[in-house]
Amino acid sequence: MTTHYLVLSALLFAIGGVGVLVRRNAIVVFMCVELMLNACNLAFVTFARQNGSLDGQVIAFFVMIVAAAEVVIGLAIIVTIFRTRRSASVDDASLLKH
Amino acid sequence: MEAAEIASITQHSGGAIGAAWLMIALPLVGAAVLLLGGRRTDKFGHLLGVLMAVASFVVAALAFVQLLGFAPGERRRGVSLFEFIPGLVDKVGLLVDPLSISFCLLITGVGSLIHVYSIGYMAHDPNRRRFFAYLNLFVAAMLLLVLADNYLALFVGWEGVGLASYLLIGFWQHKPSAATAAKKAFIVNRVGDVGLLIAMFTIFATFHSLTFSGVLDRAGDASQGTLTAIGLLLLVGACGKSAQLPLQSWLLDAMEGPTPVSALIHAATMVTAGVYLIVRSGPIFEGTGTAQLVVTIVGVATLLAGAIIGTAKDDIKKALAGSTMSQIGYMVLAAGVGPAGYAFAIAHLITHGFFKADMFLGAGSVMHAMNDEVDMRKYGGLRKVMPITFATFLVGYLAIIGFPLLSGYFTKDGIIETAMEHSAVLGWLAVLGAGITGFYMSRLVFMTFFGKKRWDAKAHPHESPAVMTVPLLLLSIGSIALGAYLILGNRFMIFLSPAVGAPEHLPEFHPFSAPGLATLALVAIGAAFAWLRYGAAEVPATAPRGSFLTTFARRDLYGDALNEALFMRPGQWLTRLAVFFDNRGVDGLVNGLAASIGGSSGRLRRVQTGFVRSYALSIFVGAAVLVGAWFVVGNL
Amino acid sequence: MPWLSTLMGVSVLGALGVTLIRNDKLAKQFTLLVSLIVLALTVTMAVQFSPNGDQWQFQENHSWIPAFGVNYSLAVDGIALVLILLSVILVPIVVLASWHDAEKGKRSVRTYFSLILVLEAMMIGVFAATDVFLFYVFFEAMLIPMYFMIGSYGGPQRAYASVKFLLYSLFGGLLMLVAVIALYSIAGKNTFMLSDLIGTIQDVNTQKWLFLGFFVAFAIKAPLWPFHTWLPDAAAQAPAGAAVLLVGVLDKVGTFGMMRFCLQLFPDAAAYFTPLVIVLAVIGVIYGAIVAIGQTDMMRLIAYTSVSHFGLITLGVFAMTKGNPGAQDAGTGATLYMVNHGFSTGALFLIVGFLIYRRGSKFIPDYGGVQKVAPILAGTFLVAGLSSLSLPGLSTFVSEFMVLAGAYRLHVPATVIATMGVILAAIYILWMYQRTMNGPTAESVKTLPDLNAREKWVVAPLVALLLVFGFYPKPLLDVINPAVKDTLSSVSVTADQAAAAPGVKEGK
Amino acid sequence: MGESITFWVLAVVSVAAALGLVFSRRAVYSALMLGLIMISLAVLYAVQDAPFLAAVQIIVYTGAVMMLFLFVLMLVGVDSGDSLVETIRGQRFWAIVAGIGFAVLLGLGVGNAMLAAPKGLAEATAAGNVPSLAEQIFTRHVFAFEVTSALLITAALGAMVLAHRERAEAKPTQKDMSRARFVAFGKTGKNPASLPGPGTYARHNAIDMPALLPDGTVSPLSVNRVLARHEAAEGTLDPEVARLLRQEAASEREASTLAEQVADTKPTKPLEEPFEETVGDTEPLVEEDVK
Repeated sequence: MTTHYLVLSALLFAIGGVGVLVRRNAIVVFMCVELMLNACNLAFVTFARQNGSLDGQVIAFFVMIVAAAEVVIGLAIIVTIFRTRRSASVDDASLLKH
Repeated sequence: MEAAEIASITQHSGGAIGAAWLMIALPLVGAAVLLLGGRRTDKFGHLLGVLMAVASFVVAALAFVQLLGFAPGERRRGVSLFEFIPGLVDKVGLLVDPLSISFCLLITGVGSLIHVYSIGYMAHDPNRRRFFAYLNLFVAAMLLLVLADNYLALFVGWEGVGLASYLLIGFWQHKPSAATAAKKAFIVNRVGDVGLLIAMFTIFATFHSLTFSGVLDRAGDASQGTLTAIGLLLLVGACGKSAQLPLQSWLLDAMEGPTPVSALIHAATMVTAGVYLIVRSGPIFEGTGTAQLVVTIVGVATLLAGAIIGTAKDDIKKALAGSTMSQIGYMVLAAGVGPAGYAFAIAHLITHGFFKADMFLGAGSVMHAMNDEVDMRKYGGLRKVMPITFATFLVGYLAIIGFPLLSGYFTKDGIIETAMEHSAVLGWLAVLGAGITGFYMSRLVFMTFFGKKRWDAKAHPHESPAVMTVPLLLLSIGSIALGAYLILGNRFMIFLSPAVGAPEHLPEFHPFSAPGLATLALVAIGAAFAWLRYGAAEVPATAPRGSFLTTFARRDLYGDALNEALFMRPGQWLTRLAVFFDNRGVDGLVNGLAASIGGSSGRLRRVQTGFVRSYALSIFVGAAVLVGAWFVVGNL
Repeated sequence: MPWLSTLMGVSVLGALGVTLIRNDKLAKQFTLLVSLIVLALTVTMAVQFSPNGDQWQFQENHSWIPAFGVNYSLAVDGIALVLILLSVILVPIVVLASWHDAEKGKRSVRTYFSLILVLEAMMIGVFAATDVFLFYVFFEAMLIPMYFMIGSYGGPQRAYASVKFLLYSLFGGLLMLVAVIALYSIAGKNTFMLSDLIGTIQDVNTQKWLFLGFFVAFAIKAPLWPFHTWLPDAAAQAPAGAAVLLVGVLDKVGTFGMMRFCLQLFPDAAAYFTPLVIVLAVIGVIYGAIVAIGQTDMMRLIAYTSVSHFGLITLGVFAMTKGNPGAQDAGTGATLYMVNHGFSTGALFLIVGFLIYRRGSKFIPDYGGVQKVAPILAGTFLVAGLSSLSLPGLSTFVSEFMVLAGAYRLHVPATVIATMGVILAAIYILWMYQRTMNGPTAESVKTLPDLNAREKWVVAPLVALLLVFGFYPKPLLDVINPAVKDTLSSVSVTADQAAAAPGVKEGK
Repeated sequence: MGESITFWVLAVVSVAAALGLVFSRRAVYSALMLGLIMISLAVLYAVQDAPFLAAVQIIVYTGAVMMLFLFVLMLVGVDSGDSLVETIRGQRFWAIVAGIGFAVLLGLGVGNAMLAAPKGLAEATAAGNVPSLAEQIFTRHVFAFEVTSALLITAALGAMVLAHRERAEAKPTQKDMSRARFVAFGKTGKNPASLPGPGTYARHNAIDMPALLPDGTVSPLSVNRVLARHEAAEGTLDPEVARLLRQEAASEREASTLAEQVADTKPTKPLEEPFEETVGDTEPLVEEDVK
């Protein structure tokens, strides 16, 4: 049964990844990242059950905390960028080229 | 007389012979003082130069006297100096023997006279001090050349005289022609030097020694082929220094130098170094008939070529230079014959040193009087205004054409006789050469001193000062008497024999042998023909076009044209090609590589779009590939 | 007393000191003082060197990176000693000669002089290192000061030249690094000490690859044809003083390395590659000379003459391989050639530098008849030029003769061709001299001043050294000969073999 | 069996929602889809013996994180849909290829792995899920836990720093704004009063109908520009209104240049600036769309 959870987790992770790559709205990209993190959490929880150890759940817990912190900072950055550029498109910030 | 073998060397450290290094050191110090002292020494520079040359002559004379005090078999005295290159030439030393001391006397004696003459000749030159410095440098190097007891030290002197020759030919360096001539002389000499260098390598590889004693005493141990190779390579060196075919072309150009230089270096001493080398390396040449044959052929060819060039030159110094080539050809011919010829070669070398120096200085005196005009067509009738110069020149002239009982008569005749015994063809060619000599030397004398005045309006010829005429007089005395003294009774041959060996039968002097008479007859015909053309008839002020032969001779037998076509043009072309190849080919390859890397990086850079999503894509693809790889590897 | 470390320490401290001095003139004087102190110390050390004593003297050995068996290990044999002497003699001369060279540079004057002292320390280190890894470190570190000297104080194309120099050298250096690491791991002795590594690599194929790694680095450094094109650019763009150190000392590391590492560590590979290397060397001799003849830029011309001379040095080094009875002469000659070439080319670069400083042009056609207005300049130029064409009586002749005579014993045709370079040398030197110094005085040089006192002091020691060692090379040869002999024993040619006489046929 | 049903239902829902998240045009929809996924996952956690995590998932993710997302969305503007036209060549293709590849590989890998029967957490959580988890967190992972607290504080501080904007000048009071309006009126004749309301004679939602002036002409000022732009895009804008809007835009432009000149000559009046700026900012938008 755990295999199913893992495959679902992989599927969600891949979809999240594709979303990160194809969407240009920074907020949506961010949501996709969250999706990927959630997919990982699902895998952790599944492995915790599989192995009979709480470690997976502990890690998932920490991932949630870190994800929350990340969202806060990420969204703050997006807001700041939007404020100066009037755009939330990740393609507009292409200074890495230089 | 049985001193056929070369005597062994006795080490020596006393008296004038022990102090033989002073001969070299004195002029060297003179040169150093004059060069380093700069303008401070301008006032007394010429006097110091003369003093050093004369002092050197005194040492040489004392050493000569001391040498005569030994028995003939002990007349080879070695003087050891200092350690040089361990392994190659452990110790450098000097070798004072009859051969080297003869040269020393000639170099310092004639050299001193020319030094004295130069005081007058260069009186008005602002750089007279430097001139004397170079002359002293030359004397030192030349003495090192002849006194060295090994090939390496000889080579040091050999190149030293080359350097002095370069400096002196180019003394009037502001003249492009002089600078070019100097460079040419040095470079052509270098071609010869390469021969000498490789000869030395071969000698060292064969005998593990470069000293004369170590090499020549064991010359018989080496194979015929090796000896031939060494001999031919030495000949190449000799050809370069002595202006023998095919390396003769520099000598005529070298006349750009001041006339005392032409007299000392390019007539009396340096150009004869090749003869010295061949005679000194006698045992090597004697071991190989091939090399000797080539030597004689080169000698005869040059003898004729020089004479032919001499017939067509209107420039008095170039005519004399052609004559020098020709006379050295005689010496080389004699040296190629073997022990029978050595004494004649050296004797002719010495007498030639006197009479040719005499004539060059005489020519210098004439030029001095004629505002440095060298074209004989603008001379004529000078015998009346320059009696001493004329008289001394006449002596030199008679000596060179072999007028009976003068120096040249004895020595040149000896060479012709020896050559005749060796090979009739060579002998008769040498006789022919003597005939041509009679013609061109007579032409020179008639055009210069006889006939009508063809002077420039501005010329006011006058006799030269005593400081110039006294050396002329002394040299002409040598030109008159030296030949008879040396040759009669084989005096010189016996003297030299400890150093170079001697033939089994000493030659006898036949005053009326067939070749001797034939020579005299040909010389007389040549002189008479010259009188008809240039003495009795009017000499045109500009040179007539002349036949093909005249042009041929005037253009130095197309030697320069040949050099130009064979070496200079392709050389320039090769140089340009090489530079092009280096810039475009080698460097171009490197730069091209750099550019292509740069270009592909530029293309690769476009992958860096700056879009975060592109980078994210590559990360994601990378992750996928990693998973795939893990999958593949895990399932292996 | 740790002599070698002291020498390097004094140089480095001096370099630091110079950067602290704000006054340019004071900085120059201080640099000169430091370099003279180093010279004095080196001479004191050299006097204590006993030529017939141990091969390695003044040894210092400290563990540096124990994990890899890397040691800070210094020592000199005769070869290294003379090269260190060459370096420390050239440095004060270069300092004195560069008095005004750095003023037009991008960086401050004191930086230039500080770099010279840093470079001096590196040069001492590279010749004294007996640990292969330490040698590599110095080999690469040496590039840095030189890069800045060319890049910040050079001519108009200095950026191109310095980057080219750096890239070439780094490329070679990286190949060598690979070889060094491979050598370390294949030898498996957990040490980089040269003396422990000699003879450890027995497999010929391994030797060949490692040899190539080292050789290419050294061939670029030396520079051997066809790796030479960085040199003319670098030398022509560098300030004259830097060019002297570059060509005079830095490039010697290449030939020195061939002798010390390529031959000793990989004797079989060296024997295998000898024909190839000798062909390259001979091509270099002739090619360098021909291209030099065609140059119109004096600095480039001298650089190309060095390509020719390095061909001869390489010929000498590789004549040291097995079976050559002239190996001792060739090796000693090659070492001596390195020293003499430093002095000779140094003098030539510096004098041409003086000339260029006066007229502001490097191009030969801009000159003519300088001899008339500046006879001392012309005279010293001629002496330096003659030393470059190996005129007997000047020290370069001794070394060239030894190299050729030694190489001739085994490689006859190659040596004969290389000897032809003698003629070409006369052409490039004398033609340059004729075009610049002889002939009618060009209008633009009529007011050229002759050498001043400072410049005379620069040239005098060089000319004196060339002359003294030209007639009396024994002091140097006595130091070099035993070292070459020791080196040869690693290349398995004994002196006895060398003295044997196969040339003479018994009887006839 | 119950678990199977739950799983399959929630799996289908969450995958569909994930696809919706990725492919929906509007960010708000995406956010809602994300919320749906999170709730589904929370249920799945609960099913898999992780009730505590399920609760945290609901509280932290759907409660806090999702709200944050929505807030930001509102802040940035919900009205414009995201353009789905790809601008980077090959990006979408390769992204999908990589995504499918990744999923397939990972899925195959996990599927092929010979997993033993799950051990279950009964043993590990003998004391109950939350106490066991607490014991783990506060014993073995206490250091990490404390570090996370530092992380959270830092994040909070960081967000404040990032979102905070330093004010360059004093905040304009109502009095200042009123004065500025009248100054503008004095210089350019710009109406200082509030804009006229729309909607005279409207038959439907009249916010896009212009008001009539006393002489019966249309007052372009009464039309919201955003609406006018929409209508212009749809082609339903009244040509008369369009003409007037253009005219108005032109006069406004004139006024703004005038105002700039005023500002140049009297730089001591900073309060005029933001006013004119906004006017100048919106103006070209309208003009382009109307054309």
